[in-house]
Amino acid sequence: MALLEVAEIHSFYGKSHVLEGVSLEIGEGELITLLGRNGAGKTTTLRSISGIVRPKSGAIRFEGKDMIGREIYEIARAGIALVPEHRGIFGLLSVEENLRIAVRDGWWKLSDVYDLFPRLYERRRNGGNALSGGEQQMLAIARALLNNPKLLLLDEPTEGLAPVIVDEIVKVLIDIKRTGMSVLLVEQNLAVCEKLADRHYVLEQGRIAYAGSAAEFAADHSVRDRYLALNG
Amino acid sequence: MSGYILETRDLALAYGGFRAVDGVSLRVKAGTIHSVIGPNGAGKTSLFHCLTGGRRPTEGDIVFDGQEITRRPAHARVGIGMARSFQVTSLFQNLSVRENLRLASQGRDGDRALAFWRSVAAGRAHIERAERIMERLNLTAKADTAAGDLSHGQQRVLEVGMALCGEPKLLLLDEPTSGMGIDDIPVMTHLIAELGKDHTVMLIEHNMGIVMSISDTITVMSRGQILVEGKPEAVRADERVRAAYLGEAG
Amino acid sequence: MLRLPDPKAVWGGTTVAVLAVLILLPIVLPSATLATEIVIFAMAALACNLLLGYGGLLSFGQGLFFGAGSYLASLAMIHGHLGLISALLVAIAAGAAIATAVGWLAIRRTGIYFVMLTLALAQMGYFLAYTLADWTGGDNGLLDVPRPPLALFGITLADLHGAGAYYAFVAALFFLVYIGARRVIDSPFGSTLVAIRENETRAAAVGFDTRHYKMLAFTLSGAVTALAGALYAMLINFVPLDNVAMQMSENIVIMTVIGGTGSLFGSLLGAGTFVLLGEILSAIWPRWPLLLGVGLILLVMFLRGGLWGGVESLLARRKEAAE
Amino acid sequence: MLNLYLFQILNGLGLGMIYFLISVGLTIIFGLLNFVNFAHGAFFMLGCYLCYSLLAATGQFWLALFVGPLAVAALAWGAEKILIRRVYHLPHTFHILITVGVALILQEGAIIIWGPIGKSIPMPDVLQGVVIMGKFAYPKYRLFLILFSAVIGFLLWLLLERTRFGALVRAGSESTEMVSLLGADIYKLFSLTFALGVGLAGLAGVLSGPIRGAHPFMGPEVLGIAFVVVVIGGMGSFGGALVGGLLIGLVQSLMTTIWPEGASLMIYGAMAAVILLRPYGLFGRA
Amino acid sequence: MKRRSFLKTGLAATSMLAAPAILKPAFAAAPVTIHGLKSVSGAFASYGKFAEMGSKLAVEDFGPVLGAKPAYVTIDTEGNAGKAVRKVQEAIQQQGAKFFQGCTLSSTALAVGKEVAKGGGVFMTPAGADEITGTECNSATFRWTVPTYGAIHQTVRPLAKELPKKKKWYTITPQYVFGEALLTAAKDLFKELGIEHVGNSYHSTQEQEFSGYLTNAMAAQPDVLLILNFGGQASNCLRQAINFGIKQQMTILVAWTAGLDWFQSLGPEILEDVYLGAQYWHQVDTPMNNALVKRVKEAYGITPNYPLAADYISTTVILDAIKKAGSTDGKAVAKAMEGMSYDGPTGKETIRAQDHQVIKDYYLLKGKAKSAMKDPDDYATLISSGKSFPEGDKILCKMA
Repeated sequence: MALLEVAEIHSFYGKSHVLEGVSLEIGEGELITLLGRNGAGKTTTLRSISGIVRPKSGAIRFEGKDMIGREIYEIARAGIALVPEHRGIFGLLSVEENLRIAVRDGWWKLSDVYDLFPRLYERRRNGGNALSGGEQQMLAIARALLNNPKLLLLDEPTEGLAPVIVDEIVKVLIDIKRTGMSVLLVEQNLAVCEKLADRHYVLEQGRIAYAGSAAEFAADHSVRDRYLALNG
Repeated sequence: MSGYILETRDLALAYGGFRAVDGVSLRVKAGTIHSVIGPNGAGKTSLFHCLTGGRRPTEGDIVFDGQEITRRPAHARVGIGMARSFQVTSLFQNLSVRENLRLASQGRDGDRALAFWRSVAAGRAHIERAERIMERLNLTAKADTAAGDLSHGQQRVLEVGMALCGEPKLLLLDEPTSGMGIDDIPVMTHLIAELGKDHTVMLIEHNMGIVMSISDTITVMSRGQILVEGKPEAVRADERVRAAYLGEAG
Repeated sequence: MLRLPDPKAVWGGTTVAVLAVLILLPIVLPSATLATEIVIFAMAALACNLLLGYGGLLSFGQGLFFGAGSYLASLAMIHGHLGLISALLVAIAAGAAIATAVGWLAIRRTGIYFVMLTLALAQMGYFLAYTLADWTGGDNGLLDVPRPPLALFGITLADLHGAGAYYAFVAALFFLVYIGARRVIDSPFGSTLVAIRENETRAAAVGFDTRHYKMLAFTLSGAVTALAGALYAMLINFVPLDNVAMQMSENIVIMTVIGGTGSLFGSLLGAGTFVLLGEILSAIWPRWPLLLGVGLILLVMFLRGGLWGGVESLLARRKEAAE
Repeated sequence: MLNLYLFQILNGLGLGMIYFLISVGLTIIFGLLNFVNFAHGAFFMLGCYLCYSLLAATGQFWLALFVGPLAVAALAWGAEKILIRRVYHLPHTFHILITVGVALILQEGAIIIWGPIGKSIPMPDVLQGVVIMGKFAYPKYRLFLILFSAVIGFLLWLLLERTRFGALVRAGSESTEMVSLLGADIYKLFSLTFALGVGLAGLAGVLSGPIRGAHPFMGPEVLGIAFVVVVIGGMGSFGGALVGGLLIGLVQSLMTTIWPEGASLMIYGAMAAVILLRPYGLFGRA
Repeated sequence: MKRRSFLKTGLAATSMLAAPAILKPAFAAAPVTIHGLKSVSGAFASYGKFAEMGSKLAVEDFGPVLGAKPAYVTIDTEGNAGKAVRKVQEAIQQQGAKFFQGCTLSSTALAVGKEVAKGGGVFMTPAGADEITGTECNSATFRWTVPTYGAIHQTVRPLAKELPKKKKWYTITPQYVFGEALLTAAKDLFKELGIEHVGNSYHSTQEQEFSGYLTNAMAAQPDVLLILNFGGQASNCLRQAINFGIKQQMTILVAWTAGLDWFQSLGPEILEDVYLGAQYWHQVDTPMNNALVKRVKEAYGITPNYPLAADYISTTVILDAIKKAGSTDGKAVAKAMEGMSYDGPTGKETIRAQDHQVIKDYYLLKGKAKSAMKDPDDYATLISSGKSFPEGDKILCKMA
């Protein structure tokens, strides 16, 4: 049984119909990427899974339990953590406070995330606002880990970061994957995706336009050209 | 004077210590379609903000049609012939398509629209322009539909149409195909190509593919600076561009 | 919430309805003075609606404009010996000027800070009126406010001393204001104001200097509110300090919302309901403000579009059922 | 003369601490819930009356000090569950209308229960009398009030800065959505914070009781002061409420010696000026 | 559709209007109706409640007038001057109302007086503003309350006599017409009595926090603190003065108290040894007052307070005058009232024709200790009483 099963969800922002029947699956321990052009609905898919946007129809099952209609915090407690695109660092809180409010029982402890991100330990007394973009991203990931989710949703974690930092994040994601955590990654940086993912989905105008394993995707350049339109 | 309708000189925009736009000198030739592309985080959107008046550049200046406009607020750029579209659709959601376009036409009047004693019906020119543009956008059938009820593709078209209503000398389009389906994209590309015949168009895009066929000039940005500028074929062939996109294109 | 412009169907109906209400009010109500009070407050609510319903601007400073209209028209009549029309013009001009100033400051802020700024400025007006007792009578109020006859170029057209005559005059003015407001809403300015409420960024991007539009909304609203204030002073021949108090601002906002924001007829409905409920309930139970409190809560919970919104959704449901 | 000013400063300090207590609840609620509570003054009044009734029934001031705010908080908790939480997502207009409704109910309810005539509340025996300072005397009760408010302020600071609850409240004032995403029950947090904020108004009411007595119509005046303090200090800022409260207290106290008739004009003028020059108050943030 | 939608709008509009038809009051058959202006709801509810009791009882107790029992109608002023004036206009126009009594707020009383005068009626009020029988007087308006001049003279003078050594006085004054009037009267009297006025603190009518003013007072080290505000402000001012231990340092005089209900809200701990000025006191031994106290106990189970007594006697006086005039003509009744003498709760009371001011006693009381109280309403000892009114050219009333 898949850990997460999204079946034919339709989501709206006000009047606009953003997701027009998205279906996808994530298995235990899998790292999946969700690709697609700007505005295709990737972020909305993540927001629908974590309950911020309530799909009008369709089903989202997590460990077999229905998630649609549950409160955001209930979904979080069920074991789904979202690291949003804007990272959501609390500037009024210190780094350590940012981490502490997320702590829930489980495998990941505060010391573990400090081990994973030594830089956060160095800056634990600083305010969240004082961090650089890369540090904020690390903090956001660390915080999500302390929530001890079974499924981690990451929205463009490398966006706007320097290549050195991107490499660092990639290493961390590999480490996280090794712990057996399932990850759904939305990413523009194909190089990153290809290094990490077991499978890929491509989202196109609110629908899944392509699904394939990492190997299939690597082999099929037409998918890239057609949906991601990176090359002329 | 020089045939360039828009020029920026050493334009920079810093957020704190981070320079999103870092010394950009750009020239857009009148009557052309000029695209600015680049990977995410290249500074395209920040540049766009400076050009449209959403942000004040921290350094450098912008000259439009012979006038210095660096510090002009957004609304004051419409009257001199600049118009823009938004990357994230920004319409008057609860108003009809016709009313959206009529308001956009009226915007060209600036403060003359403060006339509270006149009926909107007296603004024939605006109504007619709205109708004309609706026709051109193929939205006439949806004239009385609320903008928010249009399909996403139609909203994107209307988004561009709103900019068109200002009868601009320069049309600034921010990722006009953002969120559009693969099948709708050609419609938009065609529309932009059409517009390029009687307007100067400056296009900000993320994806190279879309701009290749319609652009006269392409500027590639990376890390807040101009990496390469030239004709589509030259840009396509440029190794530095490939390298910049490498992270993404794998 | 928002009506698409369909001028004939929607407005035709309410104009006739407004006219009908204006004619029926003094017949149905026990007195023309009560009817006059309702129509005066309806005028103030209508002006508030222009800001709140069309511009999305919640002003807690309407009492300031109302009070300024009362005081300045009265002072113009008492000390300047001005006639009716000139005094009302003074009120309108003063209301417009003060509102423009308040608007000029207030529109620099948005959201709750905007509300708080209008509140603070209105409170300053209150304490100023209180301090300038030589002119305003301070706490005792400004007494002996005349109600001059309606005269034009020295020719007396009508004596307004009778309650009926004064009602007719006020109702006629209200109707003019209503027609004017309809035109304003239907004007390039009005449509732009709605556009700014809908999406200010886009409105700026298509070329509107949105600050100017908000300010003009204040100016017009202030002018009409001050006119209402002046008419109220002439109704009761007196300007109580209450006219500039925060309570007045609060009441005007409440009337507007009860009636329904974004509907001019709703303002008449809101003012009528508010004044009449007070009138009826205060005669029955001294603790009636408690019922008003309950009413406000119910309104927020179940009737957010106000009374007019309720009527509309009822009509819409009927229509749907019929089809 | 210098002595007089020094004493006025002490006075202003006492006044300022009351203003701080009145305002801090309003500011906490606004910070987390982005909710404007126009019933804040009415809950303050309720605190005064509860102080009166509890004292009349038991004669125990300390009991009143403990039970009164809790009762007010419990009422607020209930009101939040039934009414307030349904309007968070609506525009401020509706926040204002619904809380004006609640305030009217409390005010008229107080008249029904306690009658229209105000009530006097005796000082607790231990705190009766004055401390003599040169040619001035300062009531022991007011000294107690300064100290007690300082202690409450400190405890509140600990609660907000040193506990998980406090961290969540501060985090929630930046983004309630993000707090939910971390698995915190945001509704519970809202209820508790609303109850805490209103409970503080109740506490301020109980404490002010012996100074001001209880009167059904004291709410609006208190609300006005609270708005001024909160706006000047910065809406949502704990430190702002403290500094804003002390500032207004001091200004008001010194104005009584310098230019009393202009005090209110000055205070609202300052409020307008702060919004215009420092939109987020002295300590607020965007 | 167009027609239908209009019909519906029209229907909705009329149904809204149908409801208030019940507002049309049934006309009373009585030839004489007294309209009582009482702040039953709103911010002065504490006053209006007792005032209404007084008027109701007076009408009830009064025998037939012009051949029939008089009627009484309450008009709720809602503590709002505008509403009150409009309701008075309405009563005059719709019901031909002539006789009005009441009003707590000075502003309301002043404006109502003007309306009643225009409508050819008679109005008697216990409101505080001197203008009512001063600069703003008119032929229709009468006032029961002793003016500020009398309140000062009947409190400051006897107290100065009782405490001849206390020569330094400090005043706390609300800054508006009423407060200024009290202060001016006090200053004039200080000069006459050779009292040194060591200082004054003005405050706004919004003020509820008096610590700053009290501090100013302490700094001036007076022998007597004279508090010139009234109502809720006087409560808070006095209460806070007691907190500040001022009672131990100096004598306190509150020149204008609202009377018994005000005492009840403060309690004996605060009032003990404080000197208090009052318009009415239930323990005053006059025949009419003794009867009134008995009657009120019997009817309502309470001791009459100032609003109750004032409105009782004002209502009675109007009814008496109607009887005397034998007509409901406003002018005739007003004429009958001018110069009228009657037994009032303060003893012999006379209505001065020149300015329509009732000439009556004002009292100086002194708060009792709780232990000395013989009954729950026995808050004070009567120190002195007497009549002081502006005379001759001090009377500012120019009756038109």
